[in-house]
Amino acid sequence: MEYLYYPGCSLHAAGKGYDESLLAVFRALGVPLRELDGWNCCGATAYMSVDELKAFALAARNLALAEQECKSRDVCLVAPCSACYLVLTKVQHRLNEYDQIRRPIVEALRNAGLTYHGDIRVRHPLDVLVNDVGVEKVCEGVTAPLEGLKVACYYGCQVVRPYASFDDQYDPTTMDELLRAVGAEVVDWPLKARCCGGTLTGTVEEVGQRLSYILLKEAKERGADAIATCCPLCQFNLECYQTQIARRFGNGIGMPVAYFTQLLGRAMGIGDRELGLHRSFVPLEVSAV
Amino acid sequence: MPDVSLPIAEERKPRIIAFFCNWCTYTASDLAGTSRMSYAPNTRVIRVMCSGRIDPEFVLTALRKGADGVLIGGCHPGDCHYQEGNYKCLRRFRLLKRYLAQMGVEDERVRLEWIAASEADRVRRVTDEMSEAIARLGPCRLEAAPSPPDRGVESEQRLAGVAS
Amino acid sequence: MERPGCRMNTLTVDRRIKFQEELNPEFGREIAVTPGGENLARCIQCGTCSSTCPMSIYMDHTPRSIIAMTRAGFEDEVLSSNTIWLCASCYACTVQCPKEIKITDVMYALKQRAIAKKAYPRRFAIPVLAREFFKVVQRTGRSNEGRTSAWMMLKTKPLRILRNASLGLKLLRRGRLSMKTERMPEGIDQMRTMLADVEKWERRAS
Amino acid sequence: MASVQPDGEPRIGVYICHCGVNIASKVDTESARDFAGGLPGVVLSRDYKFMCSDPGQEMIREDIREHGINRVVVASCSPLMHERTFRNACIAAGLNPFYFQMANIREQVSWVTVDRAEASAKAKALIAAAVRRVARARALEKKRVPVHGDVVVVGGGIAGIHAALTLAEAGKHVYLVEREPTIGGHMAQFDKTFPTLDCAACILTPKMSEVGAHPNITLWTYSEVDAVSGFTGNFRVTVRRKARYVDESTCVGCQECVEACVLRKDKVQVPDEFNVGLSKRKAVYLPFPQATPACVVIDPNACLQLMKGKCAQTCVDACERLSIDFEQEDEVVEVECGAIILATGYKTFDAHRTPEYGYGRYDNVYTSLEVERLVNASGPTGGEVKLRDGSAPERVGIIHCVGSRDRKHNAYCSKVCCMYSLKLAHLIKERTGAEVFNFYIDMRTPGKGYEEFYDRLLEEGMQVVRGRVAEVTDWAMTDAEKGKLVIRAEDTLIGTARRIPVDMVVLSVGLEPHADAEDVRRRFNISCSTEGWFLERHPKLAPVSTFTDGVWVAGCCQGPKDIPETVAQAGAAAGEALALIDRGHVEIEPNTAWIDAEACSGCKTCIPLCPFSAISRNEELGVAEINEALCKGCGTCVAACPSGAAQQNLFTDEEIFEEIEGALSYA
Repeated sequence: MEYLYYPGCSLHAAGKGYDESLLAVFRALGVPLRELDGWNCCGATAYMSVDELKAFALAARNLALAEQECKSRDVCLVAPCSACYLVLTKVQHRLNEYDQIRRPIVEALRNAGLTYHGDIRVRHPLDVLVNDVGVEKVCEGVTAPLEGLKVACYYGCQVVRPYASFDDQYDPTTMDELLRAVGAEVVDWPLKARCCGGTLTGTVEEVGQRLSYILLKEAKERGADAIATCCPLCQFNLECYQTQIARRFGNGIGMPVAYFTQLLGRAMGIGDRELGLHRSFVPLEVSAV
Repeated sequence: MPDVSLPIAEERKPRIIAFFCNWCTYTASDLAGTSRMSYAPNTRVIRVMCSGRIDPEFVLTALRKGADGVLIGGCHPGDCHYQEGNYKCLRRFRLLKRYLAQMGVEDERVRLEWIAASEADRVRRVTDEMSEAIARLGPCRLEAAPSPPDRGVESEQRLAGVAS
Repeated sequence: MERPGCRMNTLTVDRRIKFQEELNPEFGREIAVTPGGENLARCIQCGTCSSTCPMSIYMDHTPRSIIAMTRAGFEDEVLSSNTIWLCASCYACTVQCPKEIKITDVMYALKQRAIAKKAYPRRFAIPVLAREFFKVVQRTGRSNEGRTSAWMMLKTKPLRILRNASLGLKLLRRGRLSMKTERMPEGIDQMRTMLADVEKWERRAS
Repeated sequence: MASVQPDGEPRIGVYICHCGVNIASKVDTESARDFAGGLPGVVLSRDYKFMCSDPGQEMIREDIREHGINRVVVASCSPLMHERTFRNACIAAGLNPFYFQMANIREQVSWVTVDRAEASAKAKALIAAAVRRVARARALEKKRVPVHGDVVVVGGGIAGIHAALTLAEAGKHVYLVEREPTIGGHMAQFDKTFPTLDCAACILTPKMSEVGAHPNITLWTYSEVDAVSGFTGNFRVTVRRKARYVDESTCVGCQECVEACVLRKDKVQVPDEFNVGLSKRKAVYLPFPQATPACVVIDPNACLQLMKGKCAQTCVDACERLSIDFEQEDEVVEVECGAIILATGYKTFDAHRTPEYGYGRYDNVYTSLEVERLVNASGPTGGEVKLRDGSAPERVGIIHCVGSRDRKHNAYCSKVCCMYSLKLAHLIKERTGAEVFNFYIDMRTPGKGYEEFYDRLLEEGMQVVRGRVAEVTDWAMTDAEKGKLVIRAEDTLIGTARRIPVDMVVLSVGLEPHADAEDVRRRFNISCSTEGWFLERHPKLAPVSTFTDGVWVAGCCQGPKDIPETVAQAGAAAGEALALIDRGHVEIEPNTAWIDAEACSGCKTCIPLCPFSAISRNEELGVAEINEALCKGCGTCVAACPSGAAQQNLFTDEEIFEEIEGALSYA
């Protein structure tokens, strides 16, 4: 199995830390990720409400590019960003289910010299790590287990809903498995897959940021030292808005919000810079680890 | 008996002869009726007790006499009212398909489906699919094929013999 | 966020009645035929969507009533409601709906219609953000969070820029934000051809 | 072979039924009539509102007498519906019933075709087919086979119990086969029954002991049906009596052995099935005090002796009647019977499948069946509604439609949940004085006294929220919610989301077919609906019959229903079985196969094909012969015969060839 890497726009901007840690961890595990050449924006959520068909065209192009690669070999497309993951999988379903979408998209692809047959599988790193690489393999690489670190695993919405089949839609566990395996203590909480506010944190701040606040507060109350995420937007909302959230809802939180790959990296003894941890606002206390 | 066929319109609708077993598929097609599902009007259902009764000759005759497709419906494997008639049917069906292929009859024209008594919707779906496929293929031309001995006449003479 | 009617120091009286001729009887069907809308008619108004929705408490109509109103043809009310814009598309409703109505997709269909009909609230951030995002991607093939959000703020609440300035700086310092857009190394033309193609198709369709 | 000379040249009468508007609205009956009139051999064709009505049938009878009609075609509904009716009409007029042919232009045409012209054309084709087929029909005689007088009832819940008793009272011998160690089924686990609130045990246990004592009932508990062969009137049923390791004939259920069993009150003991795991039981146990038979059973998966082969065997010493027998083995018995009644019941929906409701994650989330045991005086808490920590709940939330009306699980409504939820609401309030909330989608209370019961509950101050619950969590947003389970739902009548903290959550789980319903239906050769419920022959007119003659269904194995309905169905099934047995014989379709000796080349192709080994080779004649008594009329041999020597009555080759050509003779 070969893994094509679709970073998506966020992982080259605010989500750089995710990009860096993901690549580092996969390298350490001896599972190379090769970036998909000439990829474009997945056509993410905001785009959809303006013009769905165009959004699908964008996503379909990425899929078609990936399929060129998987003609001969067994390849799948790894999309770490939840929004990308959702849109790419959604388009696959749409293209199967709806003629009025398939026809124009396939035509557009053809005119652009591309084809799509639906052979390419879109996967999330959590899926790959748990189901392909395997928890045992991950454990082997552990040199500095996260003893004593209490983590609240936060999956957010779009990676588990509505299309993901690798984990439960209401009570996902893959991230828990991984972090427990590398020595962390996983906090049990019911908000694992509750929305962080998405783009609303920036557009309808009062409302969006309250959702992030709820998550931060509950994680703290349950004694978490840090929140682990698997989505650049969730990470941004939960970490970067913390000062604004504190101002708005009047109590400081100071909760480190790391990508699960950064925590895995720590456990595997990879350096903070390599993991992009120097980019975080709230430092992941070494003392905690 | 004289042929009663009426003048047939130039481009007539595709016609499908369906042989349904009494216990599963015929019941399912009745259920499709009681549940008021609407589907393509092309099929003419002929009821037999078991799909095992279906002589490949029935299928050939149907095609030769102007059917554009034949659908065979029986109980799911393991569900046969007579234990294994549907398996026998399947065996013959495979052979028949080979013969038909040699005679240039397109694959979609003759179809075997396991449809349980409760699967009314399956009856609808299969009928619609088939009618559509066959409409695409156009009329079936099997007249060319070697015609078998007219068993109708033979067995009639035999009957007379036995009856008397 | 206080709702009208919660403040009772003045007695407000408004007449609420709907006349059949004010409705668009086709509305429900039109939404139902859009991809994802197919099960709309199945709704039994159980309210699972509203109770599972983290945003419903801010909506002027809960998702459940939006479905009911859509089915009944209350087009104006639906398209001008904040509900469709407050949907963060977390798909919680979609996966929990006992009748398998793809509510999130219905919300998309309604958003698109609202934008097409210019029915969304003026100076309302979300559609503006969507438009900016759209432009950037159209131009460069990849989105640029910094640019987009800056634009969005300018167009809606310029003051926000100031409030978020410090955040912006922090991000810059950590190399998590850049004002110059990352461009696709290759294939941008191919992408544009596709978009143009789809555009043609859409015009033919409408 | 039961064949008679054809009564001269075919004089065919064709009758086209309007079935009110059912057919006439889609099929142009007049033109169909005229079309039929022009077909060869047809001497008259008529159309009429309702052919199945008396005047309709009389029309046929009269035409046979007055106009010498000797072949009859009725184009109306499905032969499975009215073939019998019209055959009888023929008989009444002195015509052999097998000169009758039916064209199904309702189920197969008018009900499934949109376009009137299309429907009319299809109807004509089917009529033409029937006319040409009937011309080749031959007179036949029905075979009569005597019916065995005994009945096998499968399932010892209230349905099976009632059916068995009804039959036994009528003097029939009944074998009642129950999988569990006792009869009683789910009803025995319930506390009260809605809407009258009479105690389930009080009305059930007398019937149970009646079954145990009845001279006409052979009760086989802890037993399962392995195989069924034969046909209506004469079935052979193989029953496996699982080893109980206790001699049923001597055990009196004194339970000294249970006392003696070495398994101590710790994790060694196993969850008690009867109390849905809310209490533990030992390896040897009596399911519940009124268990019938009053005979203990040893659980081979818990008994040290049976598992490890070493144990003090204190139970053996304790038993004065020496009933315990570790050497006991499964016993396989075979019985013959004329009729079979299936009353295998249901299982409740597994609440783990709705993780959003926290069953299995939060201690105080219970299923409705668990609560039935909690409120029951003979239950694990002696009828006190206590939480796992022993405290009494002050606020309880009952969540309706768990696993029902949900296309992700079961699309259907489980029918009984609304009422039993109201019942539990009443009982919990009565026992604890707690405030009880019911979260419902629609409150469904159709039934005698049901709506009145709902009124009563509302008057008692039960809280109702019309809204399906999204989630149950231990996530507190306010101080009042701390340490509670929080139910989140939209109060759809008010249009606001609500969070309601409670101490106890009751999940009103729906009803589901048993996991092995599929195997069971195979064993009895009947069908299942797509949900997995046993399929009745006709939803309205044959609700307890199946597509296999001689096999009837009763109770929840056919679909969710409450106790009154279940008992009614059980009575109905028993009645149908009685009708069969007291008739004393079954008439069998004469659709058997036969060999035309002159044409048979003796190639033996047919012999191995027959699933009933009805075919043998007559060595001196060198031809095959079919034993008509064994032949079930599937026709497989006929289809296989290379020389066409094998023929099947009612389905001769030429009949079918004619039907094919007829069906194709009209565009």
